[in-house]
Amino acid sequence: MTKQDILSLLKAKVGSGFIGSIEPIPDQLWVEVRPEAVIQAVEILHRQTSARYLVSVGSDERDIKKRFAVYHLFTFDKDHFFVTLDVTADPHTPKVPSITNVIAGANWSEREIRDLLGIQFPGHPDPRRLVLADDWPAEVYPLRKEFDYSRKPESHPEQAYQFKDNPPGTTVVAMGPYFPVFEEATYFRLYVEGEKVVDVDYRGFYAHRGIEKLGDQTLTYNQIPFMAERICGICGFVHNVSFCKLVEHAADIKVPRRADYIRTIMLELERIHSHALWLGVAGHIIGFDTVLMQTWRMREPIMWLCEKITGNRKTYGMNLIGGVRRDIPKALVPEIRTKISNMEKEWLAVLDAVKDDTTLRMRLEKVGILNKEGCHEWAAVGPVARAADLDMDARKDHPYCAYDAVEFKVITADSNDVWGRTVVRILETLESFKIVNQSLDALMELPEGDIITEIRQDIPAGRIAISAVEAPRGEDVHFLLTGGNNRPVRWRVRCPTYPNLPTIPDMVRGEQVADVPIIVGSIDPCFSCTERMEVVDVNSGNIRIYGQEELSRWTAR
Amino acid sequence: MIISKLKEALICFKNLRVTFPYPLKRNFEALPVEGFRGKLTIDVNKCIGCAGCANVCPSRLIVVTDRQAVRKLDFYLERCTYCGRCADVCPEKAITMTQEFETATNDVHNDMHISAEVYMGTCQRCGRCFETQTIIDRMMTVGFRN
Amino acid sequence: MNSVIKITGMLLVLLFLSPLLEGLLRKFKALVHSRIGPPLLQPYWDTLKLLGKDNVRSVHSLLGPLPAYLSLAAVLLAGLLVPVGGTSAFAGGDMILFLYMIGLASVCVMLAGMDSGSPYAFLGIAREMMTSLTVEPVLFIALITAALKTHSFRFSDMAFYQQTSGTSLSMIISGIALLLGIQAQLSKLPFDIPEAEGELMGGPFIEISGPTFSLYRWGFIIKQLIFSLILVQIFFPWTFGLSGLWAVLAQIAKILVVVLLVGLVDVVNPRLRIDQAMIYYFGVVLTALVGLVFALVGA
Amino acid sequence: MNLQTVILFSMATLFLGAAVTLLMPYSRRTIGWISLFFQTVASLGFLYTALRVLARGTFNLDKPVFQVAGLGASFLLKVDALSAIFLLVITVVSWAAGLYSIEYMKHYKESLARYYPLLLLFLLGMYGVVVVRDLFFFIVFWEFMTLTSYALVVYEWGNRTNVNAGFKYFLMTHIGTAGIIIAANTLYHYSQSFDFNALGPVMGLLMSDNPVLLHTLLLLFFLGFATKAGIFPFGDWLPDAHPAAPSPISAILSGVMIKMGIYGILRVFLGMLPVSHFSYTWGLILTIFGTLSLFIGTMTAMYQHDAKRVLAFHSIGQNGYVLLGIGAGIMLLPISPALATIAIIAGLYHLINHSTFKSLLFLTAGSLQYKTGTKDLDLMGGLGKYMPWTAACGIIAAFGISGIPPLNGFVSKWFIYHATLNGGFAVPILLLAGVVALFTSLLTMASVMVKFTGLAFFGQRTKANENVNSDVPRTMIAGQVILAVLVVLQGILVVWITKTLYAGVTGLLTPGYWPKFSSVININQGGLALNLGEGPVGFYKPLFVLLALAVLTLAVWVIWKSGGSKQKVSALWYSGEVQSPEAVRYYANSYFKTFKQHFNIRIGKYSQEGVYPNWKVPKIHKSFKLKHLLDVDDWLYRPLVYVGHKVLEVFAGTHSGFPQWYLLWMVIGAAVALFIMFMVG
Repeated sequence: MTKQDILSLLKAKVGSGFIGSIEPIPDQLWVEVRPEAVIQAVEILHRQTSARYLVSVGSDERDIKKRFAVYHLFTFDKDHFFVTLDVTADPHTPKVPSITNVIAGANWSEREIRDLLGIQFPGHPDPRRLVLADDWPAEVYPLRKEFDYSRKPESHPEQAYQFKDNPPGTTVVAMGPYFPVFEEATYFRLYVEGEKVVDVDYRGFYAHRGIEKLGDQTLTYNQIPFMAERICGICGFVHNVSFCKLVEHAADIKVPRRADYIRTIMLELERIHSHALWLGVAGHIIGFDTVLMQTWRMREPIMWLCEKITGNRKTYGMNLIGGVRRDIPKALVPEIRTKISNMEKEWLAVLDAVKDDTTLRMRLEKVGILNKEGCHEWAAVGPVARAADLDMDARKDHPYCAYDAVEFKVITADSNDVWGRTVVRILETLESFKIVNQSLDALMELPEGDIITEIRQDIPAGRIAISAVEAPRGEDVHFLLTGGNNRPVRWRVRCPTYPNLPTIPDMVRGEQVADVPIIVGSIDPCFSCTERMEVVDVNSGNIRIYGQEELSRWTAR
Repeated sequence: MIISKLKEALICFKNLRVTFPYPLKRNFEALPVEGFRGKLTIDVNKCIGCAGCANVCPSRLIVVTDRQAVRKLDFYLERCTYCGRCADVCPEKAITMTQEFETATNDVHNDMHISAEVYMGTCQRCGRCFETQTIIDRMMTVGFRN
Repeated sequence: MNSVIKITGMLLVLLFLSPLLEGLLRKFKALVHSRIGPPLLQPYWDTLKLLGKDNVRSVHSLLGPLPAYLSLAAVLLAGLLVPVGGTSAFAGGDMILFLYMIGLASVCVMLAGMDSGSPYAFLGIAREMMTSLTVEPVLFIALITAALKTHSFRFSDMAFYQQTSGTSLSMIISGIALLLGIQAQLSKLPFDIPEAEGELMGGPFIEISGPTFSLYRWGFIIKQLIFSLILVQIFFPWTFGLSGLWAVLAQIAKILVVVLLVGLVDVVNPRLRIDQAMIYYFGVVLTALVGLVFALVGA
Repeated sequence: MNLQTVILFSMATLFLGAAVTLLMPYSRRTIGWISLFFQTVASLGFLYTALRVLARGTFNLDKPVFQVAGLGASFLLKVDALSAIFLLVITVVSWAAGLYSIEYMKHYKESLARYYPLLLLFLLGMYGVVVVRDLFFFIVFWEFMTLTSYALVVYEWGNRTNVNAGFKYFLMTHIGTAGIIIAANTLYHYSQSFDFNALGPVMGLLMSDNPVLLHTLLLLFFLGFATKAGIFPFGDWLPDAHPAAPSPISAILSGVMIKMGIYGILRVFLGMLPVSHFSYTWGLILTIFGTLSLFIGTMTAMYQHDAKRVLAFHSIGQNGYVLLGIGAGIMLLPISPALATIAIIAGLYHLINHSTFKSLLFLTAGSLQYKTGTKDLDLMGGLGKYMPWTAACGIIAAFGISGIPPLNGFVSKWFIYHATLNGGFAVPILLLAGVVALFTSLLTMASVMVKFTGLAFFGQRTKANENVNSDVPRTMIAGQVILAVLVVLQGILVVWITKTLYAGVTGLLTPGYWPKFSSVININQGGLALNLGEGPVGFYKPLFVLLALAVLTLAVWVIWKSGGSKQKVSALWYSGEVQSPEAVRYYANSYFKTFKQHFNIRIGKYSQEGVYPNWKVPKIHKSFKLKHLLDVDDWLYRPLVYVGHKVLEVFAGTHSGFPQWYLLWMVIGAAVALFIMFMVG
């Protein structure tokens, strides 16, 4: 399906609701529709074409265009382009019809836009608060431009979150906000009958950091990569690359080929250690600590390798707009190769051992089922979707860095369960070894030193870009609307956990309590990625430090 | 099943132990590699007070205050992300990233705080500091640096 | 007088030697994890440390640490019934009393869980009870098999049986079933479902801390010794023709083997779900029953 | 004093008490005490009788008190050690229940004059059953007991479920009783006497002459008594009737009345039936039904969430234990008298234990109902803090029923295991029964210990129980404490009880058949050692165990204390959020759900939860005419209930102040029974 087909289809079906379209950069189609027609347009895209919903972005454009805007982002994976539905909302009483009834996956996006920008979505099936804290005052919208990033509104405890009522005869088993196997704060409220989970309610967004707001209001283009890297501790480089690609796209900056390869190597090293980490954590969740210890032992040389290449184990700080900061010297390549091949050997041994492990399979098989249709409905990504036999991988579908030049397979499984996700991850790691080796080959041929294109002039305002980068957990989508002052007007991060997390209730319902942690674990949730929004007072420097006495007093209480 | 368990056991036993009783005994192979970005230091003698570092720092931890002819650079390192951008952009290479990584402390405010004072010329009109013009001037003011 | 010395000695062994076994087990687990692991004496330090900590209990608690006292006392009493060197220190080692003492210990755990009023604890005790329901039969069927062969319900007699009348198929089958059952009796890994720190954060023990918790932990550690002793003394009592001190060493070596086997299974398995564990244990119960049937036909 | 006088005087006292209380329907405050006074006098009389018999030997009246010439029945009294044991059981449990009733019954709206007279007559019926030697009067008292207890079960006649439950009880036990009457008359046909002593030889005669008839008669007896004893599957009335009755009555029903079925079985199968292969066969049948009953009853209790229904199913289960012990004993009689002694002692021991701990549990459930106004365990929680005495008694009873040493349940179960497992060397099926019994003991623990006490006493107080701030009135506590003390004492005074039970058992057969007490059970240091000829097979020394547990607990306490830790109290941890007690409540249905799933029956389309049959007629399409025929509920049960209810309304509803009508009705009932007997005879 070409962009032209889409346009004609939309024009024909939507009719007068269709306003116009542009193609800002080659892989994008930008369609503006009237608010009344948005449900129809989304229905056509979602049901009649191969489009996959990505995310909805709200944007406060009252300064520029006297409007609030809502963008519904779609991707055509096999045709390698993005489609954006641009809907205008009134600047005074912003209101856009909800598309959640058409695409379940839009649930969170719309609630988030409502919370942060105050755009209402009439017809939303679950209009509870999503992002804002429990005591955040009503009608204070932190992502609007007039809201200063360091403002701290007073507490309004009456806004407390309303959970669902217990279904009769069920007990609440609270998994969270602080729960041992979830490394971050998240709250799954399980309604349990015996051991069976009858229903589940979710409350998240406990750890808001206001990263997007900072990106919009205080940081500059070349500072944001370092901030983006800190969205997530594990797939930081992905966010980093994603943002850099975004700006490079928008400003049409050509990145040196060597930098592309270096980025590819780092991305794949990150995938390797992330999957190793995940396997360990998954083992730990089901009480198999040996897996944790052993995979993390295997992971360690990779971490050292990363430190050797970039200067840090994690949060490499490698990327700048236009290229990378450090080169991989040719002398280092053999060492990388040995480390990688050692790890590959051990990884094959792990695969060999794990694949027939009955007890492990008993815990992982037929648990947390999410099939193809469910994935499409919730717009699930990454190993979750690939385990449901959906062939999607941003590396193939929207090639970036050097992925157009390396060969690899997209691993899929058709078991729809946690075991499938495990297998996909393990096999994917093997593909990553291949990619690293190919990239190293290419690196040996390219001249050393040519790793960055300096930005000579300002990034022009009003440019639009979408970038999709395949993180270990799935596809990471960044959206950018450039602005003046050397910073974006709107920078939206949709990490892979964001669409995957809302699928948990579907996966968990009817399973046993014991399965819940591993099901949640199976999407490799990254709550910090998801909860990048919200404002905290980062700039006051007023950090409270607990002395040892104070700490022991707290802990002994 | 038994076979796969044995394989797992084999993976486990092959490596015996790899951990160290860390603070008591150090693994000397596992010290930071060359190029590691640890806690930063500033060589006050090289610093020309251009404040480029403060400009690029993503976490805004470098606070520049001017008091007449003295420019004070405060590095509140408890917020440092070890990106090393300051060291990159420093024209005089006054900032370097050391290999020091054991920075846990009970007194973050004092232990993770570097303060550098640079004597600079003062603009008579706006009262702000600026770098003294010539190398001679810099040599003359060396005594004021601490 | 003799029996007083014996009882005191046994108590001392149970209380102060069993943590050593736990220490060894933890070292072994660490080896599998490629870790250094805690020092051998860590269980002692842990106990001492916990005894000195503040005792925090839930506001809903009625019984306080009472179940903990009773639990450890029951385990100790059960330990006194266990044959060492062929004889029991206390009361002739009546098997049924032993079963009920082990039962009492787990009842106390459940009482403590209910006492706390935490939903995690209630889920945990329901699991604990379900585990007991499927695992205790293994224990008592195995012991009944032994009783059937021995024609006595005294551990002292059972311990001598195989040494005097040679081994038999039924005893070996029961011994294996018991070995499989020990895993859950000791809350070791594929079957530490009631505590399941990943799901229930300790189940019945969630609201129990400090010295009270140390008593339960100690109880588990002592149980480890008790069950390996039962297994080694009654079902695999041979000393390979050794005698005197060497025989004692052989017994100790066998206990170590049992504990390490349990530890090995513990480290190479994930925690099972309660339904899977129960199906597994139905299988083990059947195995034990097969042993019983063999014993009935005289094998 | 002549024992005959004592017995008759006590019976008369009860009768008089019934009459007195009947005449004071409006004095709600004093009626209970007056009733208790009469009950106490009668109880003292029977207590004296029982203790004297136990001390001096059987009291046997050769000359009948009076005779019914036309029927060949003579009112013969005989109190042997077995009767004395039952007398003790009735006396103690009913007295505790009577004391408990005084306050408890006040919370009913119905007239108390419909309660106390019936209670006293009910006791009269039970006392009568155990002291007569004549099968005719045995049946008369039996019927008296049944009718009065029926009236007590439907005490809350305004509640339709109770009336239905009562009717089911009425119908089922009368079918059972009819069997007994037929059997009795058939035996009379041969012996021309209803005297117990005369019936034994007749059975011996029939054994060779007409074994089929004897088997039939024994079957009828068995059905009659098993129905009363609540043995699965004949005791289906029990789970409905027990919860329907007021709690003290439930306690007496479960603690005493269903034991009368066991008494009958003992009298017939042990006292009359000569030791032979018949003993073996019927012992086996009793064992099988006992085992079935104990497993299925206890298993089904796990599915209940009504406090008294849980306990009612446990009555089925625990009576199964009793029957298992007795059945195993009867079965082993021809094989090994020593083992048989142990087995029967085991059964009887469990019988007296069950009468205390189960009555206590029912009283506890009654206290909960009294305070919370509901029997539903799902609506209770955290009451232990506010009702400490009740909770303590409830937990002691739960420990007792779970067989936790050194309480009484352990001793009897210990006996049962030793009897069945040792018996298993000879008869393998006993081994299976023993294994099932051991397993069921765990099930008991699961549903009483964990579920009943866990839901009611532990955890957090729910909103439904917010008004419960204090324990029940003192007399109710006293009633519970008496039984709780007995639960403990029965676990400790094992030697005395075992000896008494031995005496009770040995009275039933020709002297000299039983092995000497000292050759079966060695007594040393206040404990027991079983001896089957090859040296002791098992020890139980309750004092030692108690002492050891106490010393060890003390030692552990010293260890616990040695750290010198501070005591602190903290709120519950819900992973960081605050939860309401209702939200986090773990419901009865949730307990052991995974385990219970394995016992769900599924045959083709038919499926049901649990092992207890529902007795439901499958739904048939309306046009199908057979449907009406098959739906017994529709054409027999409901109309009868309706009629019964109407009758009740006529008798009780319009004359609620004058329940003398009831008495009349009962007399009519008795007359009808007599008439039937006469006709058949």
